[in-house]
Amino acid sequence: MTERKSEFLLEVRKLQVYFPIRKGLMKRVVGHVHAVEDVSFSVRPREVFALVGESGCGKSTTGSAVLRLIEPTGGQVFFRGDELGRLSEEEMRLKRRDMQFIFQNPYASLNPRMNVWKLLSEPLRIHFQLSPGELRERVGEMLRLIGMTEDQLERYPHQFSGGQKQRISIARALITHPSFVVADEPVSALDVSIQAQILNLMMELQQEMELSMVFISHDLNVVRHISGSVGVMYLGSLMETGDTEEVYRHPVHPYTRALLSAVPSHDPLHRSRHIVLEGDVPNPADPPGGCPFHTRCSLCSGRCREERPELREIAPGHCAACHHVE
Amino acid sequence: MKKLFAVLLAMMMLLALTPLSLAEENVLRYGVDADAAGGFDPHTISAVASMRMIGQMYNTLVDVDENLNVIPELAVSWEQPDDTTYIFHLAKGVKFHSGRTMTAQDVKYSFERILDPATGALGNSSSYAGDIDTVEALDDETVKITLKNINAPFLANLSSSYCSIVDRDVVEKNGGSLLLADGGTGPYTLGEWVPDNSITVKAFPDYFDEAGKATFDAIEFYVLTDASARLAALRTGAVDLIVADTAMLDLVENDDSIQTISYQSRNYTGLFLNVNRAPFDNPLVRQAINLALNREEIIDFAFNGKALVSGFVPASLGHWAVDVTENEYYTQNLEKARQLMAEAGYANGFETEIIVGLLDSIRDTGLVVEQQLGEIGIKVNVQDVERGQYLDAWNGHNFDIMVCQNGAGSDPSRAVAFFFKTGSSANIQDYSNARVDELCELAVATTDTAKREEYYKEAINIILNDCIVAIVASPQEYFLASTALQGFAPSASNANNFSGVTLTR
Amino acid sequence: MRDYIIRRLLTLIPILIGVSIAIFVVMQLIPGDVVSGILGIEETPELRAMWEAKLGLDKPLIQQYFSWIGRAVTGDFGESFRTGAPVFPEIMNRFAISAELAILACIIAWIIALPLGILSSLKRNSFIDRIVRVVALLGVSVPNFASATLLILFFSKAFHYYTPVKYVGLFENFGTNMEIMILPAFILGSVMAGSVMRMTRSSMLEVLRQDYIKAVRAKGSPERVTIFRHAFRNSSIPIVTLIGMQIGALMGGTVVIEQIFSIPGLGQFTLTGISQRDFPVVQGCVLFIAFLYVMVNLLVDILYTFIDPRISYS
Amino acid sequence: MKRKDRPVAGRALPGNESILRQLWRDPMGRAGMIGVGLVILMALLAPWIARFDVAKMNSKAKLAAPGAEFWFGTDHFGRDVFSRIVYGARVSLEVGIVAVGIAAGFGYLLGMIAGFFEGRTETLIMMVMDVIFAFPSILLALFIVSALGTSILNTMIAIGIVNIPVFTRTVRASVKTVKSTDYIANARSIGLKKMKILFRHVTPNVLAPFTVQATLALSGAILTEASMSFLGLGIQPPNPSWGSMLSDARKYMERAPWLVLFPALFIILTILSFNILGDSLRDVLDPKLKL
Amino acid sequence: MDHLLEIRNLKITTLRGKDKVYLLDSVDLSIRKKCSFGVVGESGCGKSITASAILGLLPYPLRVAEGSIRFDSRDGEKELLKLSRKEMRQVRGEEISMIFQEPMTSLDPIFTVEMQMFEALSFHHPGMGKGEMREIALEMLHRVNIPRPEQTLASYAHQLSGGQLQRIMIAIALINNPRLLLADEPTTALDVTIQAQILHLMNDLKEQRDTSIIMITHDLGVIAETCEEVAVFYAGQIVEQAQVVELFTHTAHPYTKGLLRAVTSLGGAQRKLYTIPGIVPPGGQWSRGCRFAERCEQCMEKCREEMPALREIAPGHFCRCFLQDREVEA
Repeated sequence: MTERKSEFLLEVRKLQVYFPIRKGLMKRVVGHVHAVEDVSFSVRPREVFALVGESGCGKSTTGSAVLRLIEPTGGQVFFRGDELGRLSEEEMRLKRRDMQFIFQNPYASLNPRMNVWKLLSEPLRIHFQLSPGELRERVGEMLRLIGMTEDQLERYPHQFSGGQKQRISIARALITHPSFVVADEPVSALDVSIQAQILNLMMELQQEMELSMVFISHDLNVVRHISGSVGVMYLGSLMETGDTEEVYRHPVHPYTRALLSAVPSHDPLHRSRHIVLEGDVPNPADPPGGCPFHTRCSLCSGRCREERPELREIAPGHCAACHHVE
Repeated sequence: MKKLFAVLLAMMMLLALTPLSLAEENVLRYGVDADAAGGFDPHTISAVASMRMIGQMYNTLVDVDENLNVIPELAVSWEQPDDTTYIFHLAKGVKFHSGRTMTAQDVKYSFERILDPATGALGNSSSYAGDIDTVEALDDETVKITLKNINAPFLANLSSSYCSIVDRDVVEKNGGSLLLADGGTGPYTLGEWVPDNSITVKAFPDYFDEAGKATFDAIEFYVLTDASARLAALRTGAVDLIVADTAMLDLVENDDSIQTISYQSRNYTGLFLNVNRAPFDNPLVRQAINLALNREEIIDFAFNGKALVSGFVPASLGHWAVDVTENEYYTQNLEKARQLMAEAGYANGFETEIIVGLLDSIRDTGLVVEQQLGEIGIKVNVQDVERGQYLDAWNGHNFDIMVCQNGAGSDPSRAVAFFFKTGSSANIQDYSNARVDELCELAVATTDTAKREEYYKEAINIILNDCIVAIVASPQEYFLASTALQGFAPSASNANNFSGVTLTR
Repeated sequence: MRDYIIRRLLTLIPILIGVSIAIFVVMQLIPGDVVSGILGIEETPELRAMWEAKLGLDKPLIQQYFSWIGRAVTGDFGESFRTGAPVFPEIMNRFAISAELAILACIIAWIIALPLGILSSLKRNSFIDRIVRVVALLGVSVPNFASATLLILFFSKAFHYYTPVKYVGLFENFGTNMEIMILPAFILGSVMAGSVMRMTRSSMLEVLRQDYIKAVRAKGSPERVTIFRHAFRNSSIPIVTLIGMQIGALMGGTVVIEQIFSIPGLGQFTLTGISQRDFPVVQGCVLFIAFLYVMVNLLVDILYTFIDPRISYS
Repeated sequence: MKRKDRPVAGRALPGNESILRQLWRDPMGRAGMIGVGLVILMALLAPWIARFDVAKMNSKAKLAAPGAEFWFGTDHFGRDVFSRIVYGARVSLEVGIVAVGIAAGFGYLLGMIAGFFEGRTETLIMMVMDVIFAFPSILLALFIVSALGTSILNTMIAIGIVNIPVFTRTVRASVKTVKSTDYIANARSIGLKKMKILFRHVTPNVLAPFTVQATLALSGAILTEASMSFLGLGIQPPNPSWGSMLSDARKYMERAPWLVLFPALFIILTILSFNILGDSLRDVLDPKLKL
Repeated sequence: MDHLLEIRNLKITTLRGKDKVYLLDSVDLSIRKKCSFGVVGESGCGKSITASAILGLLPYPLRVAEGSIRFDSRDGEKELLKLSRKEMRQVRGEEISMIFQEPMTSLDPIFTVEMQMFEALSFHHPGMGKGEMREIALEMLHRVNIPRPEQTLASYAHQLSGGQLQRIMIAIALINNPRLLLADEPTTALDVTIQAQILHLMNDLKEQRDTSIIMITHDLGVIAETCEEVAVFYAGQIVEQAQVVELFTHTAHPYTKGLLRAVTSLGGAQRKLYTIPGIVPPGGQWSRGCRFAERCEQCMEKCREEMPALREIAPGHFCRCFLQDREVEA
C-alpha cells in the first residue's frame, strides 16, 4: 500500500448503471433500465465483501461497473483514493493489473482456443516485461497455488472439468498479483462437491495474497461462509449491509428475512417455516416508486409506496433501507 | 403440405392433357438466334437480327438479285441522264401500312431523313446515300436524285435497307423515330414484339406487288438463342424454320421431316493485323502469318467444313472476286513462314494477342489460328471478349490481331474501299496505300463495269500481297426447316426472302 | 410497427443512391458504349457525334447523372437509349414475369426441400439422412444451363415435347403460361432446394433439441403435432429468411434460364441493357432489383412477427 | 445467474482429436474429404495425369467417342477431353480458391471492423454490403467483368466481389456473438488492448463459421464461373474450365454426349464434395449440434 | 403391483463416435403410490436421463440398452419400454407428466399458454369442447396460484416470469391428473424466493392429489424439504437409498456423507469447507471397482477391484459400499 487516504481500499459511492431503452422512428431513448441505483459500499484491504441477491437484482452489473467493464451512468468508484471514472481508457487498462475479475462461468470465460500456458501468461505479458524464464516461473508458481501441475500447460480448456476450469480462471485473474478482485458467482456453475473445493481455494488464496474481494453470489450459504461483510441487493438497490454474521443472525430488512428463510434447510426433521414472498420481482425498466420492495413486502405502508427509504445505520456497521426498521 | 402437393399434381396432370396447340392458322414460325436489337427503324438499325423483320416491313427503290444485277422494287424503272443524275419511276398503287398511297414526296422525304444529320441515319455515308445532293419529286410517281459526284455503285447501294422508303406521317407521329413503329410498304406489317421472346409480323393485304405478296397470315420470329433448343423446337414442330448451327447439320441428315437449306454468304472471316504496330508493320511477319495458316483446317474446325476458302471479296460476288487459291500466300508453307520470321528478326517468334468475339466461328477461328501460328513460334493469347469490348476494340483500332467477320456487300466498293481505303471509317487497321486509294477513287468515278473490275482487282491483289489481312473463309449459311416448308430460297442478297414460300401441313 | 416500416424504407434512400452512383460509374468504366452498339460497323466520327448529342452523352458526366436522377426521383426512369421506349413500364412487365417464375421456383423448392429437410433432421445421421442430403444437393451441383439444355433435349427426344415458344401472360392463358413456366421453375427450384433443405435440417435439429419440444412430447403429443405444429413452425424463421434472400436473388438472377427458355424476364432485360450499354435500362433495372431486394427483406422481417410473437418492431 | 450448465460429463471431449480426424469419422465428412482430395490431387498432378496438350487440335479425331486412346473422347477440335478435364480441375479450383480468397479476405476485414467497432463504421460497411448484396450475383459478376474486361483474373475478381457480403455478414455475426461472450469480457478485464482482443481472441473463434462459409462459397464460385462461361464472359479459351467445357459442349450434347457428361460429372462431384464437406465441417465445428 | 413404478436393471447408453458408452448402469428403483421420491446427484450422474427414459424421451443418440420399467397405470400394469409409440403417447401427460429445469424454455414460445394447455387436454380427450377445456385450464391456473388466470391464458411465454412459467408448467403437467409427476430440477433455474414458492406449491398439491412425485435435484436441501424417500445417484448408479429422515440421520455411503458435509459445513463455523477431493468421473470412464473409490477417504484395496453391491443395511436403507457390508457382517 503506497498512499493511504482512507481506511478503505475501494469505495463505491452512489453508483448508477442505466441501460437505455430505445424506441420509435429515430431510435430515441424512451426510458432506462435501472440496473443499479445509488449503490454505495466500501471494501477494506483484505476484506471480502459479498453482494447477494436474486437474479436481475443488479449485483453482477455492480461488479462489472466497479471495474468499468460496464461504464457506470453515475456515481464514483475510488480505488486507493483514485477515482476510476476519471481515468483514461489506457490508464484504466493499466490499472487492471491491480484489479481483476473472476467470471461466473468457466465454460464460457476461457477462450476455447488458448491453452493453459497462453491463458496464464497472457496477463503477465500485458502488464510486465518478463523474460521467458521469469514468465515460466510465475506461471509455475500460480499453477502450484491452484493445485495443478506443469504438464497440464499444453492443454485446452475443454480438456478440463468445470472445477479445474474455474481454477484456471482464478489463476488467470490472480497471476498479476492484484490487490482487489471482483468474483462474479464463481461457484454457481459448479457441482456441489466441486463448489467446496473452489471456495476453499479462493479463501486460501485470499489469505495468502492479501486480497480484497467483492464476492457476488445468489447463494446465501456460500456468502455467509466466505464474506466478512455483506450487501443484500434487490432491484438495483442495496437493502441491507453489514457484518455478515450480524446480518444473517439479525436480519432487519423484510426482504433479507424472506431471503434467508427461503433457503431450504438440510434437515428433513426441521423443515423450515418459510416466509414465502408473493409475486415476482418488478420490471427494472419500470421500477415501482417508493421502496423498491414494497410490492412484495408484508409490512408495506403508505410511506413505503411514496418515499424511497435511504440506507440508514441501525446498529454500528449495520445499515438497512427500510422505513419500518428503527 | 399435402394439399399443396395435391394441387400441384393436379396442375401437372392438367398440363399433360392440354393438347399441343397445333398452329391452325397459316403462320410461319421461325426460330431465330437473336432478338431484334433496338427496334425496327430501317434507317438507324444496323443489327442483323432486326434486319429480318425490317426486310419484311420495308421496301427500297431497287433490289439486287443473286447475280448482283439491280432489279426493280418500288421503282419500276429508272434512267440516268448523266453520271450523277438518276430518275426513278415509281410503281403505281404502292400503299404504306397506314393505307396511304406512297408518292414521290415520300421518297424525297425518306432520303431527306437519311441525309438529315439529326436522324443519325446509317445510310448517310458515301457507301449508301451520302453522296446525294438533291432529291426532287418531279411528279407523284417520278423522283429525280442528283449526286454530288459520280458514284458508280450508287444504284446497288440503294438496295440497302438503310435506304428504305418510309412513311412521313408515321415518322412524325412517333416523334421522329421508327424504332417501335411501322412506316413501311412491305408485305408484312409489324405485329407484336415481346422482347427476348418473339416478334410477329402480319400479312399486309394491300401490298403493291402481287408476286411478292405475303403468303402467310403472319410470320412469328421466336428468339431461341440456344442452338440445341432451336433444333429441339424444330423437331417437335414448335417452329417450322430455324437458323441452324453447322454443328447440328449431321444430326438431321437422316431425318425425313427436316430439310436443310443453305446459301453461300457474302461474308468472310479472317484476321486483321494492326499494320501500325510492331511486329505487324513488318511485311515479312505478315507474310509469314498468312503462310502459316492452314485455311482448310480452320474451315474444318471452326465452320465444320461449311465454308469456302476466300479473300475479302468472296466468290459470291461473282466476277468481282479474285481466285485466292492462286495467291501465293494462301497455301500453307511453314518452312517459308519460319524462314520469313527469321528474316524479319523473329526467329524465336513473339507473343501477341488476338481478339475474338461475337460469334462462335470467330472464336473458333482464333483458337485454331492460335495453334497454327504456334507452329512458327508466335505465341498467341486469345482474348475472347464481350460484344461491347469487341466493338470498342474495333472502333478504337485497338488490337494486335482481330478476327472479324465482315460483309462484302453487293459491290466491291464496299468490300475494298470501305475497309481498306485510307481514312475510311471501317479501315480499322489504319492501312494506307496510295495506289489502293487511287484505284478506289477511279473505280467509283466510272460506271464502266469492266474498268471498275480491273481497278478493283488490282487493288485486291495489292492488299492481298501486302498481307495486311489473312482472310480465311466465306461461310455458308444454313437453315433447317420442316419439309412442309416450300419455296424458301434464301440468298446472300436476301436471306429472309419469304415471297412465295408456303407451308403444306 | 409503422415506425419500423418507415425507418426501413428510409434506409432505402442511401442504398438506392449508392447503387445508382455505382451503376453510373461502372457504366462509364465499361469499354464500349451504346453508340458503338447502335452504329456497329457503320460508325463514323460524324455519326458518333450525332448520336452522342441525340442521347445527351455529350454533356458533362455529372450533368448526365443529375439529369437522370432528377427524373428518377419523380418516378421517371427515362427511355431506353436503344428503342426509345420508356424503361419503367417495361420493367414492370418483366418484373411480373420474373416474380411469377421466382415464386413458382420457390414453391417447387419447398415441395422438394421442406419434407426432405424435416425427414433428414428426424433421421439425423442415419442412412436416409445421408441419401436425402446428397439428393437435395444434386440440384445445386449442376450448372443450370446444362440441366436446362439436357431437359429440353430429353423432352424433345423422349416425348416430342417442347414448351410453348410464344410467351403468354399468366392472365391471358393460365394453362399455357404454367406450361411455359413449369420447366424453368423446376430447374431453378431444384437449385434452391439444396440450401432450403440444408437450412430446414439444421434449423429443425436446433429446435428439436429445445426443452419445449421435449415438454410437448411429455404432454403426450402425437409426433405429427410435435413435428409440424411445434418444431417446424419454430424452425421456420431462418428458413423464411433464406427464402426471402433467394426470392431477392431470383429477381434478375435467372438470366441463364430465361435465355434458354426465351422467357422475357427482368434478368434478360438487364443483361441486354448491359451488353448494349443502355444506361437508362441498366440503371432502372438494377435500382428496381435493389428496391425489390430491400422490400422482400422488409416483408420477411414483417413476416417474422406473424411467426414469432416474441418479435415486435416498436 | 443460477442456471446450471447442462450435464457435460457425458459429452465427448472434442479437442482430443483434430478436426480432420473428426471429419473423417463422419461418413459424410469422409465422402466430402475424399471427393475434395481427389479433385485437388487431380489439379496438382495435372501435368502428369493429362495425356495430351489441352489445346492441341487433331483434325483426324474430331468428336471421337471415348475409347482406348481418348478415355473421355474428344471435342470438335479433336482435343482430348480427359486431359482438358484434368487441367480444368486446375482452372476451376483456381477460380474458386482465388475468388473465395478475395471474398474471404475483404469479408473478413470488413466483418471484423463492422462487428467490433459498431456505430457508424458498422452502419456504413453494412450499407455498402447491402448495396452489393442487392444485385443478383450473376448480373453483378457480369457487370464487373464487362467493366474490367474478360480475363481469368477478372473473372475471379468479379466472383470474389460478389461473395464479399456473405463473408462480411458471417464474420460480423460471429464477431458479435464472440464479443458478447465471457472470455472477451475476461480479456478486457485482464487489461488487453482492443486490437489485440480483436485478433488474438476473436479471430480464432470466427474462423469456424468462416471456414464453413468458404467451402460453400468455393462450390458457388465454380458454378458462377460456369454460368459466366455460358453467357460468354467466362475464362479465356483455350484454357479449359469445366464450366466453359460444359458450355461449349451444349451444341454437341446430342452428337457427342461425352462432351457434356464428363465435365458435368466432375462439376457435380466437386460441388457435392465441397458442400458435403462444408456441412460436415459445420457439424464438427458447431458444438451446439453435438450432443 | 405393489409399486406405482418399478425400474429394474435399467441401462442407458450413448454413442461416442462409434463406441457405445454407458451413462446409466443397472439402476433399480421402486416408487410407491402417493409418495414423493427424491433422486439426488451431481451433473452427469444419470438422474435426469432416468426420468427421460421413463417417458421414452431420451434424446438421440441415447438409448435404453437393457432393463424394464413397469408402471401401474389406470388400466393395469404396463411395461413402458415395450409400449408402442401410440401407447407410450397415451401414458405421457395422461398418467406420467414431467416438468423441467428451465421453465423459460419449456413452453413453446410461439403459442399462447391457452393453446398449450388445451393441447395437453386434447391429446388425451380429443372430443373435449373449447369451453370445457377453458374451464379446466382456468381452474388449474387458479390451483397453482396464478394471479390473473384469464390474462395469463392469452399470454406468450416471453411475457411471463420464470416463477409464473414454472407454475404453468406444473398446471399443464397436472391437468390430466397423472399418477406420477417427474420433476427434473424444477427449481434449479429459479431464485431462492421463487424456489420457495414453487416447493411450497408442490407440497400443497401433493397433499391435495394422489399424484406421486419423483423429484430430481442436485440440492439436498430441496430433497429434505419435499421428499419422503430418496435415492442418491453417483456415476450412473444408485449408491444409497432410504427414507429421507433415515438418510439424513444415518448416512451410510461415503459419497452421501461427503455431499452432506460439503453443504452443511457451509453454514458452519469452521473456516475450511469439507470437500470431496477429485472430480466426478465422466460417463464411460468408470473404473471396474467402486466408482467412488478414487475420491473416497476410506477407500480400500477391494474397492478398486470389485464393484460393491447395493445392499439393504437397515430396513429400507440400501447402500453400495463395502464398509457397510463389514458393519452388517460384524
